[in-house]
Amino acid sequence: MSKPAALIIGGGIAGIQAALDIADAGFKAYLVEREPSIGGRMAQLDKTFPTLDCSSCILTPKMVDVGRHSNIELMTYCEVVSVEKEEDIFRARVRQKPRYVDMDRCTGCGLCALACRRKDRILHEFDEGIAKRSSIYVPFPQAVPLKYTIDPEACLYLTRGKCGNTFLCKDACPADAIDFEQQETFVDLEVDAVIIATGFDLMDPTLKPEFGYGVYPEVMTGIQFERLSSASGPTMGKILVNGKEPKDVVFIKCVGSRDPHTGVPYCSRVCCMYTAKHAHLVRDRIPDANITVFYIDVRAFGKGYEEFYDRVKHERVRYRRGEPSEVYRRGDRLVVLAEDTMLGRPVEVEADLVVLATAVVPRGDTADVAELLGLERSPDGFFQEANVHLRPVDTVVEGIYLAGCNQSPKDIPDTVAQAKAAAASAMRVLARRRRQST
Amino acid sequence: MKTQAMTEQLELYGCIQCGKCTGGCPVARKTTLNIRSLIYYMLVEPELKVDAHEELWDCTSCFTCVERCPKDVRPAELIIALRGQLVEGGRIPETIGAALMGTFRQGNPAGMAREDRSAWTDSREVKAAQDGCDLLYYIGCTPSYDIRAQPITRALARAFTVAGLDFGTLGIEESCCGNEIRRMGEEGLFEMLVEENGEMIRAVGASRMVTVSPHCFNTFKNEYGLDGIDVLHYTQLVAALIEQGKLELANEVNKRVTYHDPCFLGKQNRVYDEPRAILQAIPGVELIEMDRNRERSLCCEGGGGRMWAEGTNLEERLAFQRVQEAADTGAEILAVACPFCLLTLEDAVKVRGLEEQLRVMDIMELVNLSLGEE
Amino acid sequence: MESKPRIGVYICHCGVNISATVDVEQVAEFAATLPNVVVSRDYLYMCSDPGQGLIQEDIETYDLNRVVVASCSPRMHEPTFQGAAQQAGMNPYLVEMANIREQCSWVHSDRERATEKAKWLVASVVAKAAELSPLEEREVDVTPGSVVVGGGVAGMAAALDVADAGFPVYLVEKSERLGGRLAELNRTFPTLEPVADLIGPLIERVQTHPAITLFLNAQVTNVEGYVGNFKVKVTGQEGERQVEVGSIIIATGYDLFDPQRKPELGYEYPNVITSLEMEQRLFDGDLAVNGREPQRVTFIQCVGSRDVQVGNPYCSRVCCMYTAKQASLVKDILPNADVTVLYMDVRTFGKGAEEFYDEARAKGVRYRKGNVSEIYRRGERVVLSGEDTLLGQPFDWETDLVVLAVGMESRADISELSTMLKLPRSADGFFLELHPKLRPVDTAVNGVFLAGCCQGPKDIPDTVAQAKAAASSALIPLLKGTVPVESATAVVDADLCAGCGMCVDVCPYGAPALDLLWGVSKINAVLCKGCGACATACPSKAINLQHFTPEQILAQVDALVG
Amino acid sequence: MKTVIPVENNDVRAAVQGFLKRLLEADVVDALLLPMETPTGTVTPALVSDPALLDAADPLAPVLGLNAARVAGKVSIRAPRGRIGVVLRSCELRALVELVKLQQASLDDLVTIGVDCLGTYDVPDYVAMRKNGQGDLAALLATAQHGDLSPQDGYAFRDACQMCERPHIEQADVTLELLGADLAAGVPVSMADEIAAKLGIEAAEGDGKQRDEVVKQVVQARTQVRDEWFAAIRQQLEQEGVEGVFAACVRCHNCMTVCPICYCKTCLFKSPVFDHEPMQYMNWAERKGAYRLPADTTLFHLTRLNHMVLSCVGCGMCTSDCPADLPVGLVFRAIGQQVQEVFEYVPGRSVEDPLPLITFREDEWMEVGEE
Amino acid sequence: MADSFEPKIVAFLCNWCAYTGADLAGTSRIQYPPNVRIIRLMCSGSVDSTYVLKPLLDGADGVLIGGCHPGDCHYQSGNYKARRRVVALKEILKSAGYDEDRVWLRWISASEGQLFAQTVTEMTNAIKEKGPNPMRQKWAV
Repeated sequence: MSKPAALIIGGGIAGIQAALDIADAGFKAYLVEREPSIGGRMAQLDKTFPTLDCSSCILTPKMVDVGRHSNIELMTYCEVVSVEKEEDIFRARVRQKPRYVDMDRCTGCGLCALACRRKDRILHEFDEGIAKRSSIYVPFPQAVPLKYTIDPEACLYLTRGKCGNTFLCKDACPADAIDFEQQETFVDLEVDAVIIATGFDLMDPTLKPEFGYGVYPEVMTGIQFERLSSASGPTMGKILVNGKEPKDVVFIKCVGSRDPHTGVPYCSRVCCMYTAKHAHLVRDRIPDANITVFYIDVRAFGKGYEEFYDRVKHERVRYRRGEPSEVYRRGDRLVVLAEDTMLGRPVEVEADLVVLATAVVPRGDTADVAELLGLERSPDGFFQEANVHLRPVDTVVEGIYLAGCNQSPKDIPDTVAQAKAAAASAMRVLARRRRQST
Repeated sequence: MKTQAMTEQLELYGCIQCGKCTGGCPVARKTTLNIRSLIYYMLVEPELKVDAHEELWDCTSCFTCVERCPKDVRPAELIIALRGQLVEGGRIPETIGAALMGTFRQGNPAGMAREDRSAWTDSREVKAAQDGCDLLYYIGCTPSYDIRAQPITRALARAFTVAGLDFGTLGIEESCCGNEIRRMGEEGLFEMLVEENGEMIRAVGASRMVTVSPHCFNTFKNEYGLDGIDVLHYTQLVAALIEQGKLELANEVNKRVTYHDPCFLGKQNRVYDEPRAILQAIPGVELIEMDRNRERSLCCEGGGGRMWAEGTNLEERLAFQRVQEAADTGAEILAVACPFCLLTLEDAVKVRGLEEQLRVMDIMELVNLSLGEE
Repeated sequence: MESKPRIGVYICHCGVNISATVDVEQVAEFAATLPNVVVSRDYLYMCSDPGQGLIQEDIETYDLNRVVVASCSPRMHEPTFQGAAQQAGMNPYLVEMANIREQCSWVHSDRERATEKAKWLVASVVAKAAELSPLEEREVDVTPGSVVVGGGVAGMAAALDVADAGFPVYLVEKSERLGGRLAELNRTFPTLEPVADLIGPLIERVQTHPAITLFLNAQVTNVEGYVGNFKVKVTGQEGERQVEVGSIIIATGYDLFDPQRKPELGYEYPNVITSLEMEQRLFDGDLAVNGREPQRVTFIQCVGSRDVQVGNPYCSRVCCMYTAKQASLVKDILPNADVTVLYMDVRTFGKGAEEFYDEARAKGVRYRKGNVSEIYRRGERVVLSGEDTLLGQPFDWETDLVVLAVGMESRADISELSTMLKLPRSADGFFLELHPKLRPVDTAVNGVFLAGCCQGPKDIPDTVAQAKAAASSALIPLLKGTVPVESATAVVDADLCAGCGMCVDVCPYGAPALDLLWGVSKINAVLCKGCGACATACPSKAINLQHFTPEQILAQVDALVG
Repeated sequence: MKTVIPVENNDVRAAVQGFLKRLLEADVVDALLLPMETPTGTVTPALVSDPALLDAADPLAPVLGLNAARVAGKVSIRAPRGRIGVVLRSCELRALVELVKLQQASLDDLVTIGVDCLGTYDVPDYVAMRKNGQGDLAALLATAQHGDLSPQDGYAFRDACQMCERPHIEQADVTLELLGADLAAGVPVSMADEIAAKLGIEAAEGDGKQRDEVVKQVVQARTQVRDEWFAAIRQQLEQEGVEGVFAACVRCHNCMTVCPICYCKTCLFKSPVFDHEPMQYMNWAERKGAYRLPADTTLFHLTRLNHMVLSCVGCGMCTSDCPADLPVGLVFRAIGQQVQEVFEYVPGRSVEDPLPLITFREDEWMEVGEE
Repeated sequence: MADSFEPKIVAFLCNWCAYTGADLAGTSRIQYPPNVRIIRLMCSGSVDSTYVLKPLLDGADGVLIGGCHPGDCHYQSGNYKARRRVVALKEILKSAGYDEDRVWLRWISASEGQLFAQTVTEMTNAIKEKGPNPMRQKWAV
C-alpha cells in the first residue's frame, strides 16, 4: 500500500510551507506549480515588513528544501486538469506542459538564453514588465528547479515554425537539452487530501484610469516597485525612474481596495505595511527624497507593525490623510491632486515617481478551480472557508483545504500560519489513512 | 519659517494626528490654538507663517498635551519653540517683553528691585545659604515680592524652624528660576539663568532644596541637571515632616476644603498625594474632591507666561470655570499649592462674586493656622 | 581519518544587504590567502539553489573537506548550508558560518571598517573550520502525545487537531471551565454569530474526545526533557501528575488592558465601561445607565493600544472590529440613539471586515476621527473632551454611556511560564516566535509551539489558524516518530579524566556520571544538551564540547586578535 | 580524648614511633603512611605495614620533599583498600581535605594523624645539615614549648613555612599537639575516643591553654611576615605583571607536578591544544615582532591560578621545586588570599565547604552583568 | 594617537540570548562601532578562562562576555556559573597586576538589540579611554 499522500496546488510560500510540514511528518506531498519555478509572489519581493529580512533570504532555502525533500514530488510547469473524489480518495490528473527543455540534461547554465534571437525582447513577467528576457528563460536566478523553459508564445520557432537558419539556443546548449519535439504529458495521482494554495492576483491599475497607470512611465504598482528596489531586480536595487533617482516620491494606498466601485469592497490587508516598507526603502536609498504617503486609515495591526509604522514616520516620511483624486503631468513631472483631509483643503504634490498600492484580488481562474473541486466562493470572490471562525482552512469538501491568499488577502506570517493550519487539517486525514493501512 | 529643521529637532514625526493633544487642551476651546493642527502643518508643509499665529501666546504650558500623547511627541515644546521664533524676531506682546526685560535686569519678571527680594522676611532672621546649610530654601519671584504670596513664604520658613531644619536662602542674590522665561520662548535668557543659578546653588553644597512654587520646582528638578541635589516642592517636604512627627498640627481648622492640583505639580511631576496628605493631617479639615482632580485637573491659566499675557480670549477664563466647580462641591476653601493658582483663582472668585462662599488659600496658610499663633 | 583541511569559503552578497556595506569581492580575495583555503568565492545569494549548487560543485571539484559560508546569521541558515554540504557527501558539522550581515553589514556604515571587520570574522571562522571534526547525527524515539497549555479557543483547536491525528492530548486549563476569553463574548464579528453556538459544540467535542485528557483548575508546574520526550508536571486540585509527551503547545491567551491605568478616562464613573463589560450588557440586552436608556453611546478606540505611555506601542488588532460590531448592535437595539465611534485609524482588515464597517456607517453609526483626551462628569452624564481632527475643532461631547475599547496585553503571569520553559519574549511582552515569517508558531525551545494570543493579539480566525499551525508543528515529531538530538554534545576522553566529578556537579541535566569502576566520567549523550558547562569545569579538558572545543575557540580567538 | 605520650631519655622521636607502632599492633590500622628515613639519610613517605620497620619512621623531621596528600590520595582513592593511618603536617592535611572534595582521595578508611608543624627545610638544606651533623631535632622540638620557632643557624625554613599562619593541626583523627608542649616531658595527643579505646589508652591532662596561646603567638609572627611579603609581591605584580615576575620561567611544569592540588592526569598545557604548528610561532613572532619561547608561560600561570588558586593551601612545594627560583608559592598565596576572600572560602578547612566554582547562588553579585 | 586608536574587542556571546540580541541589533539596523568581533558559544557558562586570558595576553584590548539575564539561561544555570567564574577571573587579573576592567560580563536578552548595541558602544568608548592593551607591545609573555 502506498504512502498516504497530499496534493498541494500552488508553489508559493503557502504551498511550500504546507508541503514541507506534510512531508516532514512522513507523508508524501505532490506540489504542483504552473509556473516553471516555485516561489510565487514572495520570490518577487525585495524586503519583508516589519523586520526587513530580505524575502529571498528566507524563502529560497525553503524552496531548496522542497526541491530536495525525499517526500516531496515537485511538479513545476504543471496544471491540475481534473480532480475526482471517490470515497476518501482524490484522483487528480496533472498536465505537464512541455518545457521544450530536457529537465535531466539542462544544467541551468543559461547559454541558451544569451544566444536566443529574441534576447531582451520579451516582457519579463517575474520583473513585472520592467525588464525584458529571452524566449528561453528561467523566471529568476534562484529558481527551483533551475531549469530553462521555452516560452511557447514568444519563441519564434514555436509561433512561426521557423527561427532563422539554425536554432541558436540548440547550438548554444552544451548539454544538448533543447527538445522542440516535447509534447504535453499527463500524470495521474491518487491522494488523500488536497490543499489549494493558488494565491492571488493584483488588481489591474488601469481600472483606476485617473492615476495614469500605463500612461505615465513614472506611475508604477507596488509589486513593480518591489522588483525595482530588489537587489536581484533589473536595476540591482537602484531606485531609478527614467534613468534618474526620483526626488519626490508619492505612494497612494487603497488603489482599488475599500472601493466597491472597482468591485473590491474589502481591505487588502498588506498595502499599508508594504507601503511603509517602500517608503523606508526610498529613504534608505535616496536619503534626501521627499516621500509622501496618501492614506485613508493606517492599518498597522500585526506584531511589530505599529512599531514599524512609528519608525518609518520618524524617517521623515510625510503621511497625508486623503485618497488622491487624480495624477496628471505638469512639465516633466507628475502632480498628485488630493484633498488633505486633515488640512481640509486640496493639495497638489509634485512627484517623480508615483507608486500605487493595488488591491489584492482573487485569481482570475478562481471560478474554474472552484468548479473543478466543487468549492464555494465568498461574495468577495475568494474561496469560501467552512466556517470563518473555527474552520478557517477547511472547505465544504472534506479533504480539501485552503492555504494562503486564495481565501482572503494575508501577509506572510498569516499566510504561513494558515498554510501550516491547512497542513494540520490534512495530517488528520493522512494520519487516519496511515492507521487504517497498518 | 521653514518647518523641517524644527520638526526634526522636536521629533514631531511620530505624530499620528489622533487629536488627544488638542482634545485635552484647556484653551483650545476658547481660542483658535490647535496644537495638533500646528503639528500637521509642520509635518506636511514646507513653511509656516508664525506671525499669523497670535494664539501661540494662549498656551498655558500646562503640558496636558504632552501627558496625553500616545506616541511620546511633546506638542507643548513646539509651542515653546515657535514662541522662540517670535521672540527672536521681536514680535511679542508688550507685557511679555516687559517680563523678559525685568528678569534680565532685576532677576524677576515683575521688574521689582533686586534689593527688595528679601522683603518677605518682615525683618526676621533667615540664615544665608551661602554660609552653608542642609536645606536650600529657594523662594522664587512671586513668593518674594507679591504681598498676597508672602505669607506662604513666611509660613514655610516658620515650619522649617519649628521642625528644626538647618535651612538658608540665597537672599537678594536669588534670581528668577527661568521656568516661565523658557516657556515664553526666551531660551537664551533661560540658559543664562540656568548657568548663574545653577552655579550658585551648587556652591551652597546643600543636599536638598525646596521651592514654594511648582513652577520653580519643575525647572530645577527637570531642566537644571542638579545632580546630587534632591529638589523638592514644599508639599513633599512638609508632608514628610508631618509624617515624621516633626510638625505638630495641633489646632483645628474646621473647614470643608477642596484642592486644586497645579499643572506643574500634578500633571507634570505627578505630585498628587502629598498635598492631600497635608490637608488630611490638619485636624478639622474635611477634604472634598472636585470631579476633575489629579490627572484631570483643569488648568487655572496662570502658567506659560500667561501671568504676563492676556491671551486672545479674555472673557472666558478657565479660572472662572474652576472656581465654580470648587464652589459646586460645597467647599468653603479652595486650597492650592502654587502662587500662580492662588492669584488667578482668587481673582476669579472676586470677579464671579463668590467671595461669600469660597476662599482661596494656599495649603501652607492652612498649615500655619493649624500650627497656631507664632 | 585526519586529513589536511581543504576549505572552501563562500561570501554572500545577500542582494545588496551585505554588499552595500562590505566589499564582498575584497573579502573573498582576502579569504583566498588564508591558511588551508583552497577556493574562495562570492555570490549574489549563497542560500539560493544555484548558490548552494556552487558549494556542492566545489566540494567535488576541489575535494573540499570544510566549508565556510560568510553571510547572514547562522541562526538563520546554518541548517540550509549544512544540508547542502550533506547532500554533497560532507558531514554537516564541517560547515561553519561567519555572520557578516546581522553582525556586520547591517550595523555599520563605514564601508572600509565594515569590510575590515568582515575579513576578521571570516578569518576567525576559517581558523575554526580547520579544527572541526565530523559529528554523528542521532535520533531518538518520540513519546507520542502533546500537552496543550490553555483551554481557550486556541488551545481547544490545537488539541483537537493533534487528537484527531490519533495522539493523546493533555489539555491543561487554569480556570474551572473551557472556552477562555471567547466564552465571555456575545457575538462574533463580522458574522454576528452567537458565540455560544460556536463554542458550545467545540467544548463538547473536546470534552468527549477519547484522546483528550482534560485537567481543569490545573497548571503546568514543571517541565523537563526536550523535544520528543518531555516530562510535564501538572498540578491541580487533585494533586500532581506527570505526563510524558513529545511536544508542547502554549495557548495561554492574553489579558485585557486595565483602564484604571489611564485615569484621565474616568473608568470609575458608572457611565464608563470596558468593551468586555459591553459584551455582557449586549448579552443581557441591558444598556441602561442610571436606570435610563442611553441617548448617546460613545465608543473610544485604542485604549491601552498604540500608546507608548502605557508601554503598549502595538495595535491590538481586534478592537476596531469588535467596536464596529458593538456599535452596530447598539444601533440595532437603540435605533434613535446617537452611536458614535471615536477612532485614530479604522483597522478593519479581515475577511468581510471592511464590508461590516461600511454597513455599520450606513446604519447610522457615526465615526469621528479623533481620540478622547479626558472624561469628566457633568450631572448624570459624562463629558468627553477631544478633538474632531477632521473638523480641526475640539469637542466636549456629553454622553450617557462610554465604551472603552481596551486592548490586549500579555498575561500578567507570563513570566512564570517563560522562565520555566526558557521561552523568550518579544519587546511587547508576548512570547517570541522563532521567526515572524518562516516559523511563526515555533519557539527558541525545540518542541514547544505557540498558539493564539500568547504570541500577540489576534482575532478568532487568525487564532484558530495559528492554533492549527501550532498543531501542525507539534504533530510533525509525533507522526515522524523520531527526532534528531543534539549532536554537538560533550564527550569525555577517559585517558585524561581524573574523575574529580566537577562535571557531575555543574550539569543541570544529569548527563555526566562517574563510572564507579574506573573513576572516570561518562556522558549520556541523550541527556546532554550541549551547553558546555562540564567542559569548562574540567581543568584538564578531558571533557570537550564538540563543535566548540578549546582548539576551535582558541583558533578563532587567535585569528581575531591577529 | 586527650592523652600524653610519655617521653623517655628526651627521645621524642622514639616515643612517637612507639605510639605509631601501637596503632598497628592494636589493629587500629593495617598500615601507616608516614615519612621514613632512608638508608642514605633523606626522608620520604612510605606505606609501612610491618611495625618493626617503624624504627626508621621520622614523622618529626623538619623537611618537606613532597606534599604527602598526593600519595595519601593514591592509597585511599577507591575500594578495595586497606585501613591506613596517614601522618601529615598541617599543610598536607589541608591539601588532603581539598583532594577529598576533588574526589582524588577518600577519608573512608583513612585515619588522619596530624602533626603540628614547627617548620621545614628544603631537601638540599636538610641533607646538607645532616651531613654537617647539624639540625639537632631536640633543639627544634624544644622551641615548640614557647613558640620561638627558629631554624638552625645558617639555614632558613622554606619560604612557605616562614609565612605559614596555619602550622597547627586544625582537625584530624589523631593530633600530635607539639605546639606549646614541653616535649621532653611528653607529647600531648588528642584523638577520637574509639581509637583511644582500641589502643587502651587512658586520658591524661595536657595543657590545652598553653597550646592555644603559643599557636596564637606563632600565627601572629607568621602573619606579619606573610603580610610584608604579600605587600612586596603585590607591588611587584602591579609593576611587572605575572609575565615580569615569572620572566625566567622555563615552563618545566614542576610547580604543577609537585602541587598537591593540581590533580589533572595530563595538564591542559601538555595537551595538543598548546602544541602549535611551526607556522603558528612564526605568525606570533610577526604579530609582536618577537615572541618569547617557550610560549604561553604567562597563560600557563594565569590558567593554573584560575584552576587551583581557590584551593591553594600554601604548602609552597612549587617554590621549593622551581628550578628558576621563582616565588611561585608567594604569588599564588598572595593572589589566592584575595580570591578566597571574595568567595569566603578557606581551603582545607572542611570537606563540607563546597568548592566555589561548582556551586552558585541566584542572588549573589547581582550587580555583575547589569551595568 | 588616542583618537586614532581603535580597540579590538573579542566578544563571547551565548547562542540563545546575547548572540540573538546581536542579531536583533542587525535586523533593527541599530548602528554601533565595528570594534567588537563576535565568537558564538552555546552558553556563557562555557566561557573558559583561557578564552579570556589568551586574547588579553596576545593584546586584544577587551573581552566581552554576553549571556542571558539571571533566571533566563537556556541551560538553566550556565549564566550563574559564568558569573562566579568571571568574578574569580577578574579578581585574579586584578591581583595579578592586570586591568580587570578590560573584561566585561553583560546580560543581554534576545530582545535587547538596542542594549547590545549600547553595550558595544559603551565598551568601545571605555576601552578607548583606557588606551591600547599594554600586552600588545610586550613580546615576553
